Amino acid sequence: MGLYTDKRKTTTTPDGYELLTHESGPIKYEFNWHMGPFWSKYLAAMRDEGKILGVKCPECGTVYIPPRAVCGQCFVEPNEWVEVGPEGLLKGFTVVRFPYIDPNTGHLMKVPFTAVWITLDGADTRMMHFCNELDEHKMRVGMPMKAVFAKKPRPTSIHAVDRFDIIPGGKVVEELHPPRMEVPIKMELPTRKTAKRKGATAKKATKKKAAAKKK
Amino acid sequence: MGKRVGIVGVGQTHHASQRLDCSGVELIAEAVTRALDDAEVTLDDIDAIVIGNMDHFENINYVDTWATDGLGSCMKPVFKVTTGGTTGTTVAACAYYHAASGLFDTVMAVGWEKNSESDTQAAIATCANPVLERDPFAGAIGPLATEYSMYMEAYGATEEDSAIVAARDRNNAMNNIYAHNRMHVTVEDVLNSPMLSYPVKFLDMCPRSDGACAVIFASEEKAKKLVPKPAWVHASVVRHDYTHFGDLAWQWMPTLEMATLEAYKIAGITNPLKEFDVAELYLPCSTCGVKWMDSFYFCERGQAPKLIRSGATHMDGIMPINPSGGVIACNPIGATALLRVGEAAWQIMGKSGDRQIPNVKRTLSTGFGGCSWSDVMILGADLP
Amino acid sequence: MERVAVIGVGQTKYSAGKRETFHELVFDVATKALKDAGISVKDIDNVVSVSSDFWDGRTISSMAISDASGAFGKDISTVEGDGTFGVLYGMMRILSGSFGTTMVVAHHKGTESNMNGITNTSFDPLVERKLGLDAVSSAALQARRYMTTSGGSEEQFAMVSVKNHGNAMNNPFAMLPMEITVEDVMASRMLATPLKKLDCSPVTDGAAAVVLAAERNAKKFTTNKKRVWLNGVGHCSDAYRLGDRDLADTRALKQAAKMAFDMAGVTRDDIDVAEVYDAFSYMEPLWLEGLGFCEDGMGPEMTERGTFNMDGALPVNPSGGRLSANPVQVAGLAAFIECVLQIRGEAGKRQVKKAEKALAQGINGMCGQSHCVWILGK
Amino acid sequence: MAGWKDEVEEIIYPGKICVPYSWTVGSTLSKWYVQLRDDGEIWANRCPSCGKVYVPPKIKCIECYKDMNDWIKLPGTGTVETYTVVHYNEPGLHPKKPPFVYGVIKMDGADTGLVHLIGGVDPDKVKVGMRVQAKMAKERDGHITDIKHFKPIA
Repeated sequence: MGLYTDKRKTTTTPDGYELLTHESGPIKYEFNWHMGPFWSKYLAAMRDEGKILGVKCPECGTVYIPPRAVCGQCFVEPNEWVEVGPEGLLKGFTVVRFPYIDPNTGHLMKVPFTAVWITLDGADTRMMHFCNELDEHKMRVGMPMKAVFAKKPRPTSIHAVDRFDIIPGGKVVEELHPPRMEVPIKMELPTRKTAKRKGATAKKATKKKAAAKKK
Repeated sequence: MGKRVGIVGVGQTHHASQRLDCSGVELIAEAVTRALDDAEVTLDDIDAIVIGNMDHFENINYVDTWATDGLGSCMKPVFKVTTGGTTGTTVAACAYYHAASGLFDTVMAVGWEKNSESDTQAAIATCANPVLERDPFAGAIGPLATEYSMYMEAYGATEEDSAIVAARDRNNAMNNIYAHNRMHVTVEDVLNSPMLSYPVKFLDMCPRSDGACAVIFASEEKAKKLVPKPAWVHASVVRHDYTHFGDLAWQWMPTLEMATLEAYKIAGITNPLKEFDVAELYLPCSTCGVKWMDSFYFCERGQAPKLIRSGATHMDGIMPINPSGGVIACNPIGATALLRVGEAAWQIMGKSGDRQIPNVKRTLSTGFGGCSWSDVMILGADLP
Repeated sequence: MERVAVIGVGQTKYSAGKRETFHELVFDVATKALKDAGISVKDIDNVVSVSSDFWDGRTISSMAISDASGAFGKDISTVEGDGTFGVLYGMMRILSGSFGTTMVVAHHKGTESNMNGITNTSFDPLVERKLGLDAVSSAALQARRYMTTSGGSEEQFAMVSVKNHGNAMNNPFAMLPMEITVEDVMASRMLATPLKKLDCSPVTDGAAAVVLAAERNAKKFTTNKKRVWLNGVGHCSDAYRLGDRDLADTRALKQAAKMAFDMAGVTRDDIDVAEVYDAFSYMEPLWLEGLGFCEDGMGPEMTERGTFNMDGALPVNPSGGRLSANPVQVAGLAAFIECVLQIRGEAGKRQVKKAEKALAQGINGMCGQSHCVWILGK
Repeated sequence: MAGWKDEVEEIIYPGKICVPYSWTVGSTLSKWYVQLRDDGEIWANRCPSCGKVYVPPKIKCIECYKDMNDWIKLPGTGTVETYTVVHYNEPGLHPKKPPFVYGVIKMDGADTGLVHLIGGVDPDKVKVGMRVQAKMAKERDGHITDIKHFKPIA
């Protein structure tokens, strides 16, 4: 190994020409996405009625958000509409502090913002949305939250829900870690002694560290 | 029944945050040339080619046709496969099936990405449902941060545990001349690095890189003719279940567990820590290097911190993880998972240079990406 | 080598402006293909999906169809390109011995985006893309080159359009069944010389699915009548830049066809019906030359003679071809499915008599850079 | 719940992907573009093995997969191998208003063609086999458009 020239730091072509980049400027691809019957009904109900609708699988009973034409596990069409939420439990969150380009606009996103994953009461899958709380230490998985609908006229999009708010004084519901199936795999935890590979010497490690420090 | 297949050559570029000297096609050519050299073959020996990357990182449609000059695919069979983060293992699996099917003898898998050409996070944001999930989808880091904070609460894992993994992989990268990020860091350095999204810090997280990797697969008869010590494919398994990001449960990794178990079954693995000599795992973040130890069935649920602290996964341990430095040292996304396969193959072939683990008989490589897409490939020194 | 059969097919009617999402279209065709095969989703052990992040307008768009294609808990992978390449990968997975029954699905919603803008992204951003080339203008360059080398005329190309739109009259899945004349084609709006509107395929929505099975499973699941064997396949790519190729030279297709015919062990004379990738009218005679059904340069004349009409020596594109419906990733798969229906004798009013061997072609890239050729048989 | 699908409002969501790209030109094409930009010259490179001359230059010979180090200056003239007069309007894409002409120009001194615009001539007068020469743009910035178009040799 190491037979090859490392050209990472080169600043010109091999014969000294300037290396160029081509800047595209804003490239815009426009789409007219058909929402199909399931997402159309979902978005319309959110906009017109201030309701969040899920669909229930007739076989396994899973209630899906967003609604969809097929339950993956059962490969059948969910055939029952159910209203879920507007309250639910926080299942995940992230406070985004580093801006990136918003693919909707080509401009940098406004940060910070908090993205949340909510399991709405009555639903089995999570809805992704926003929250005004920017301090992650004030948030905890399992907290109850509530959808706040946007003022009318509401847009035909998930922004018909303006955000989710933490329900003050709500009781945190712990997430259970489901037990694992029995498997024919041995999982013995090694001790410090048995964890070491036979014949592996600490010497090499020290040598490496020394070399690393030199750099 | 299909043919047995071995890896006979691996090539990779020198990876960097930006390879200004190389266009995408030149980057591919660098990896392809090195793989051909490594296998001591010429392009004439290659019967078919598979390529993969993610379209929106470079904005190129039909990459299989565009990359012809670098791939050397003019007047050769070629097509493209792509599955997001797992593209690398997807390409590897596809090349494996090419050769195993008996339709082609020698097949080259190529994964590449030129992440410097766009805002990686913006491109990743477009993988969420554009209407229902794109706006609040803040990239990979949110789910990873959440799953680890839940794991910490449930099992008492700490930020230090993941920092140990970060320090392990980053220091391993010191032995890998190709890696993008090569720096000596301590556990304290990791803990003191800027917080990205609690509990994930800057040095816990993977970078984005420019790079390419090419791996040559050959059918049994051909592989034996070409090289003294092919790395034989023992199992290749993929699982992917979910359609929306909100479908994912983060307490555990169902697809990773399913794929791992199936691969272990095919390869006859019953005690992974003892039976694997090296693992090259797609760990996009050091926290995954803790939590996912459960999912790979290296330990019982919740025991990962103890496993990490035992040293078993360090360079002098019984099953070193990521001698190459792994994903947090180098992440050319479409090539990342293929590098896992290529690095594992080199370990078996004894070509890993400063990062070589002696006498490697069996390795585990994985890919991770998309909406919890999980790929597992097991390689061995002996025929399966 | 173990044989692989197609045991089930499903396709939507091809049309413009479908209201369903591509996820819903895929569920529809996957369900139809399973029903056609008479099996349940549990009998499928792996899935190959075919999609394109550009057309779908999202990264890793195939993740949105895992559930819909029946991949839950199964091994799934994604080919980006034409559906014929997806079938190829599905067949390899079976031949490898790892799988027994593969679902292959493809979808396309062309009407949701700008066709020209997206095909422009197939050109190198460092060179040709900035000139504004797209599928239509580059095809026009190829058409002119082909006219120069073959002596073919615009009227002869128009005859392809007349024939295929006419064939579509008998295909309930086609989007543009039309009884038109050469004059109609010649009088249609000029897009890029020599190509007029009716020389070009329409922007189309649709999806298609096929179920492939290893011989042992095929015989278990289906009757002889439903089974169609994959006799031969070949694929090959030419050079990328249009200027690197002689656009009227079909060497990559010739190579792909050679692989397919060698593998199938049949000759051109054995083929009873062909579905050729006529995204533009001139392509049909050009590819027929490459496939070896006529000598180089003879395609336009043989078309005029009626050789490729429904009552000709070799009926070509009985479905109406891509000119009558061109859902891009699906297009080759639709051609493939038409061949299956023809061999089964299920092609209704467009049935070719005694169709025992059929050939289908799919394409990736601009001006037919990369080809996939299939030979199917009873 | 049969029938609800027919009653539901048909929603079409206008969406976008809008992201800028910065493409690395790389060692081979950077040299080509710098020569084009600074000197107004079109160069090609030649395969050391088969001798084939490529324009735009290649990283590797596409037939032999050999490195290409041998560069040749082309006279900038060539012959129209094929062309098309574009009549449809695609303002976001096209460099000019229709009708305009694309051509593949078989370049003198090279074995390949260059795809470009043909200008300085009535579109209806363009013919296969026509001799043309490159006309450079006045302002050049290292892109393919540094060649304004190919115009007929008088």
